[in-house]
Amino acid sequence: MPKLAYRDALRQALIDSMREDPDIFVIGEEVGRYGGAYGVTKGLIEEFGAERLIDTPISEPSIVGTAVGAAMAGMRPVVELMYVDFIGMTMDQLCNQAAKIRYMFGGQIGVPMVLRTQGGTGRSAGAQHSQSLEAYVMHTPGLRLAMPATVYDAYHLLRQALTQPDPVVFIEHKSLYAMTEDVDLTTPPPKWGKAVVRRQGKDLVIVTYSRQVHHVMKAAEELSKVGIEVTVIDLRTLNPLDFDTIRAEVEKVGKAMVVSEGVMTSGVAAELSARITEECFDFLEEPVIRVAGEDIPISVSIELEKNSVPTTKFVVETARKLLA
Amino acid sequence: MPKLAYRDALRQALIDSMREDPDIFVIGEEVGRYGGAYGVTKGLIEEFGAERLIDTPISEPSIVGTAVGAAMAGMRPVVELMYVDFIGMTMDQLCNQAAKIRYMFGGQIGVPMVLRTQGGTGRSAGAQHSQSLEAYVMHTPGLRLAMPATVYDAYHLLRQALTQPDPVVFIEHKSLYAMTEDVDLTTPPPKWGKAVVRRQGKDLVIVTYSRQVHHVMKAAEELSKVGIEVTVIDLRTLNPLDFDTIRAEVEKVGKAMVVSEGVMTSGVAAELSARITEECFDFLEEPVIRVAGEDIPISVSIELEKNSVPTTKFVVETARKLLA
Amino acid sequence: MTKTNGSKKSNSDLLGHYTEMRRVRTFEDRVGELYLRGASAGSMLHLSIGEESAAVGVCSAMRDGDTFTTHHRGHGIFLARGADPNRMMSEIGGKATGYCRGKGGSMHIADMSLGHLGANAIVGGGIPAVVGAALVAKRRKTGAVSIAFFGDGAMQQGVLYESMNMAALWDLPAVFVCINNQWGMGTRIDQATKSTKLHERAQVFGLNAETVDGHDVLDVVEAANRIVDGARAGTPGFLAIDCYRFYGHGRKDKSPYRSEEEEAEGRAKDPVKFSRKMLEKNGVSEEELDALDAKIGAEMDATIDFTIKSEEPALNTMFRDVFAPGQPEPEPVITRIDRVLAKE
Amino acid sequence: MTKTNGSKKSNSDLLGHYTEMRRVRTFEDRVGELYLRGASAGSMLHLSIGEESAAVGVCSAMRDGDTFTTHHRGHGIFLARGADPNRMMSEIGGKATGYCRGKGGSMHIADMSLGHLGANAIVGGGIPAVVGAALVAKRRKTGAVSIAFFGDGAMQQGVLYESMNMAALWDLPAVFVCINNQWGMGTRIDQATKSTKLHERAQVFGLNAETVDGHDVLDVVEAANRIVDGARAGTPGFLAIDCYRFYGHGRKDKSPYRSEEEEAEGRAKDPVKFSRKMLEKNGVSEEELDALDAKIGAEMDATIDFTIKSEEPALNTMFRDVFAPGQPEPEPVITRIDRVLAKE
Ligand SMILES: Cc1ncc(C[n+]2csc(CCOP(=O)(O)OP(=O)(O)O)c2C)c(N)n1
Ligand SMILES: Cc1ncc(C[n+]2csc(CCOP(=O)(O)OP(=O)(O)O)c2C)c(N)n1
Ligand SMILES: [Mg+2]
Ligand SMILES: [Mg+2]
Repeated sequence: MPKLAYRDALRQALIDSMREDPDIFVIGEEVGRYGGAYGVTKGLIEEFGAERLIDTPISEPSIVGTAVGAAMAGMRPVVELMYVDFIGMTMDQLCNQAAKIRYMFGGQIGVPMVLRTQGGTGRSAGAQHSQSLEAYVMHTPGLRLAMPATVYDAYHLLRQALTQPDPVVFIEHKSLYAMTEDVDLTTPPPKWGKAVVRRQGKDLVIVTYSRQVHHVMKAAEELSKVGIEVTVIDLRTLNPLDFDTIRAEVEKVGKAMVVSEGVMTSGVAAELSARITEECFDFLEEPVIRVAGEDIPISVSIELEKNSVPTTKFVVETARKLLA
Repeated sequence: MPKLAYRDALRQALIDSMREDPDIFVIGEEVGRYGGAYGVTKGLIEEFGAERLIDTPISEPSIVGTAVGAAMAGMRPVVELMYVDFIGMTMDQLCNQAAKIRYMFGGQIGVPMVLRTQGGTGRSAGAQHSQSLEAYVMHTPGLRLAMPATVYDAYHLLRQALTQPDPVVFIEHKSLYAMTEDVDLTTPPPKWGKAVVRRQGKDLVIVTYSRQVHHVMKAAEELSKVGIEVTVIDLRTLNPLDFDTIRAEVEKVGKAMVVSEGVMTSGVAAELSARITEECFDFLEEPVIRVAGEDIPISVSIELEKNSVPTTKFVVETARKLLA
Repeated sequence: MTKTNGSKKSNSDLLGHYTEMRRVRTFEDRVGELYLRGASAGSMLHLSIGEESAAVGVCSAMRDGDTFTTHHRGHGIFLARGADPNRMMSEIGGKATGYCRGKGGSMHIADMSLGHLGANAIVGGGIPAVVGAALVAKRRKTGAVSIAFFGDGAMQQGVLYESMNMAALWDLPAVFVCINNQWGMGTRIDQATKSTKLHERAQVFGLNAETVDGHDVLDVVEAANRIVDGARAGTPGFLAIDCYRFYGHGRKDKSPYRSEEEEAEGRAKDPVKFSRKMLEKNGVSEEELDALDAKIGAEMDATIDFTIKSEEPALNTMFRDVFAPGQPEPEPVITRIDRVLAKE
Repeated sequence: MTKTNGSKKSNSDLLGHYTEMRRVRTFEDRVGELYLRGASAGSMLHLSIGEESAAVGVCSAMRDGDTFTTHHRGHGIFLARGADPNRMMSEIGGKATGYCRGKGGSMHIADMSLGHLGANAIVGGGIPAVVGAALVAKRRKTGAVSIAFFGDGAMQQGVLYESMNMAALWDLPAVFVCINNQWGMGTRIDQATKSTKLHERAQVFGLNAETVDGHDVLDVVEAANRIVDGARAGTPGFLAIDCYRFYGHGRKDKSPYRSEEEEAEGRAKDPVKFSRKMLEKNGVSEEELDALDAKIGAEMDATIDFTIKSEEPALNTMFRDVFAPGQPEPEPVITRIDRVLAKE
């Protein structure tokens, strides 16, 4: 099996989808000649030309709005928003327009666009380039939300996102781009919207997504050494949310933790915790434990940055306390 | 005691604070000559002049950014954002700038501004003028968040917001402006950040805020008629969040419901539910029940609009089911 | 609407434009009536009375396949582009028979079959979509243009400059039409900007840009055809049309912030009256015109009956159209709660 | 920096400007070194080499009490305005001794005592703040101006036009300075806009606007003083300064997207070299200048040692400064979890 990087899997997904569907084009800052700030679109302009890799001025609101219009006019734009931190300037176009158009217009038309972006910590990039803002998206009706953790999923989720009839926000993690995996992309993927159980255990279910899957998997290995066996669920998409998988696993085990890099208060972890409690209350032996980003901005200082979000160590220690 | 409208209490708070603090000024669309889209600033320009009631062009990002700069330069701006639905275009200035400046700059300076806006349903104003977007704000570290439900609180919370050292988002409810109360504004208010127990009961605790306080209070009256006694907590501010009051009441009663007009998924109700479960798990006889806005945009159709968010009837029925 | 030759000389063209303008005027009158009868859903109704020549003039330059977006004051444009007034009125009434099945209302009306990509309740919100639609038109070589209609207030929204810049950079068949009715709510254009020669702000970004007085629809027709043709040929355009907002911002607003003299002066530039006078001068009889007006009156009266008789949307349509057909609908709160409680 | 008279004739002024420019150049060289030694915290370091005349020229027009914001490429501006290079470098290193105690880094450096309202990692993000600061200066009659520095890339951000419009509308002492280094990441200015006469876009909104070539710092000084003085007198200004980004966008970027010829041509317009040559021509000896350069080299070398020796911020500072002193700090996740688990 070939070793493939997350970044390259994303690129491959774009290539394969663009070959299949001539209506797909990529639009954003530095996506063409430069090849993307994180190199995902590198080289694509050579195959697909500047018409399908559209370099834009630095005009985020209008870039997203342009994609909305192009999608309504029948094409399938892929916006690259360089950092999810810039979503603030695009939220009118994303949340008031893209997300609501099908509904407001009584179902006349949809907005099949994908907004690819990346978030998270790990590059000491400071408070405005390190955020995990998926909760804004998850809270907005009309938007789909995918957050791949693995190379395989980076490929397949993006492929699937590019067939969705509705707007998809697709958030990559900046710390995963260089990660490689031995991966066979030809294995058929789970259906869009399905979570994957990455590991089975009898003592604790941990529900997570994106980069935290790796922290949690490492934590699970360490925990296994001390006799604690953890089920790890990688959600893959937050909308659709595959609650059936969560329910099934939590009911088996009776103890659950959710791990998210986003800020804790009113974040994704809150939603997951609330829902697990609602749906599995009678099975829960302990309250669902939320492990999430601190309620603070991210510092440029490497140490402060690292400790602002869940670490493997933190997950291990919390699990041990919970099961003590 | 004089009868006062919510709208007029807000105006009075502005007047009283502006008289005391010459650094306060109001800036926004139609705040001066027009008197505010919902009439809150009506007449203020006569007393305070156009220098302190600054009518702006329709340039939301720059209006909020101007307030950030003015606050850093030592004044205390009150932005009126006509609808909270427009927050999408200002979220870079609000969440990347105002919220993070004190932190990013190592505590050198703060941004003591108040962003007054209004949200919610009730005027058949459609998908882009009826939202309840407080969850975006609550999820953003560095922002305070106040949402008054009563005339008294409209006055006092705004007065208090205007003394805060940090940015406050102050969300009024469009359906409350005309509501009147017999109110003695001279009674000393609870401290900023304190919730208020509006009603005590032994059967169920309902935690809510903003207009839903009224739905819930009416529901509590109806429930009382069938022998169900409800404690109603009005949070008043979502940041700070007065969890001590919630904990104390929930521990007494053992059953809790949260009611929010915002969309359910990943919303404020999720945070409240998760926290109550975490902190009161051993006291809870039932899972915390979330009553919140549907995961859909708001329609202009009056019937659809009304049923897109919690109604008194819905609260009553849910409470009865819960206690059945 | 078919494309005119833009000549001032043709009386039949003028009669066509007059008819369209009169239809807009009468429709808007009826909207006000619907509102007063308590049968309009939206609390926010923005009438385009006084702006008819902008709607009709620009639409005269449009062709099948062209697309457009409008602002919150877009009834006239949509009607001039060929909308069904019944479905418009019932949408404004929030009824199931409306263009958007009662979900959108006055500020979110749309019709894909006519290329109407949507009205917008966000000032400036619909502007960048035309860049996207124009991009697609160019790519697919359809010959279509895409036109954004907005008010003078939107001239102060940053997204406009981003969009004009992109349209110019990429030589797109996009047109930006500013209906300058002098007011944005209670703010006169010169209270919103020092730069009241609006077309200069587009010129500087590389667009073909003009300002035209909306008093005479034929002037608007000419200018619009020039600008739209230019866009079709690959140079995006901008057209500011000077007119006057005859009434309040919304249906209820009595405009206390402006003087009666100003209003009288503004309303004196009535494009509907002006074209009627022109027609009379050119020999069309008063009787003929009265008959036409009456016919339009009857047509528009019927929209109110249609609306009042129309059904409310069924409650279960609430969860429909959040996502595409075939996708599961969002689960209602009640279902979720019932499932939770059923477990007990 | 004190205000110059803007005359090209004064050799001592030029020596002053040269010194400042050399300090910027050398500081930026050392930033690169810090990075290569793995001691810079931020992965994102944007050097202003080639843009020294913009920083020094505009700062020459500033006075005590003036405020400013910068973009992500703002080291030079801050230094020219009087920053302590040690505290700058250690901030870039994410150390506790830095201007922002290691929280901000290169892109979020600020110093209220020098009127630096902050660098910004959001392109255009710092622009509207100067409208607010200028509003306050005008209200309080302080005589101060507020200046936004940004790159050519930000000319395509809508917020700039909103801010310029507001500054013009209210006659504010605000200045918008575009450091046009020809590139925004891998996009040349003419690939981002058709409208490359940048000052025209400000003029049309009613600002005093000019473009100046940054090759000769004395030209920048003159133009900046004109524009800044105009703003002090109540007419907001805009100044575009043409220069060249000598190296990559970030420290690692090798700019494969531009030609060596272009780079050679751009770098030939080196403002530091040019002013040195002018000084030599005017009779300042090479030895004197070499000695000055060496002194600056030593000063800047010391910043690296200072940074490397500086402490990391203590972990418990993490929760500090989210809110004002005296307000409770956000509760750490671990405390919350421990409380939950303690209940069991
Ligand atoms: C982003 C945004 N800001 C403010 C408003 C509130 N608002 C609605 S219409 C309007 C005035 C618009 O003026 P103009 O663009 O001239 O259009 P007109 O109403 O005159 O047709 C305002 C401020 C809004 N709907 N959206
Ligand atoms: C809103 C936003 N969009 C995109 C970026 C990514 N980015 C950082 S710098 C830059 C180029 C800026 O170019 P310019 O304004 O000319 O400044 P320069 O780097 O040349 O100094 C881009 C695209 C950003 N930081 N913020
Ligand atoms: Mg107007
Ligand atoms: Mg540049």
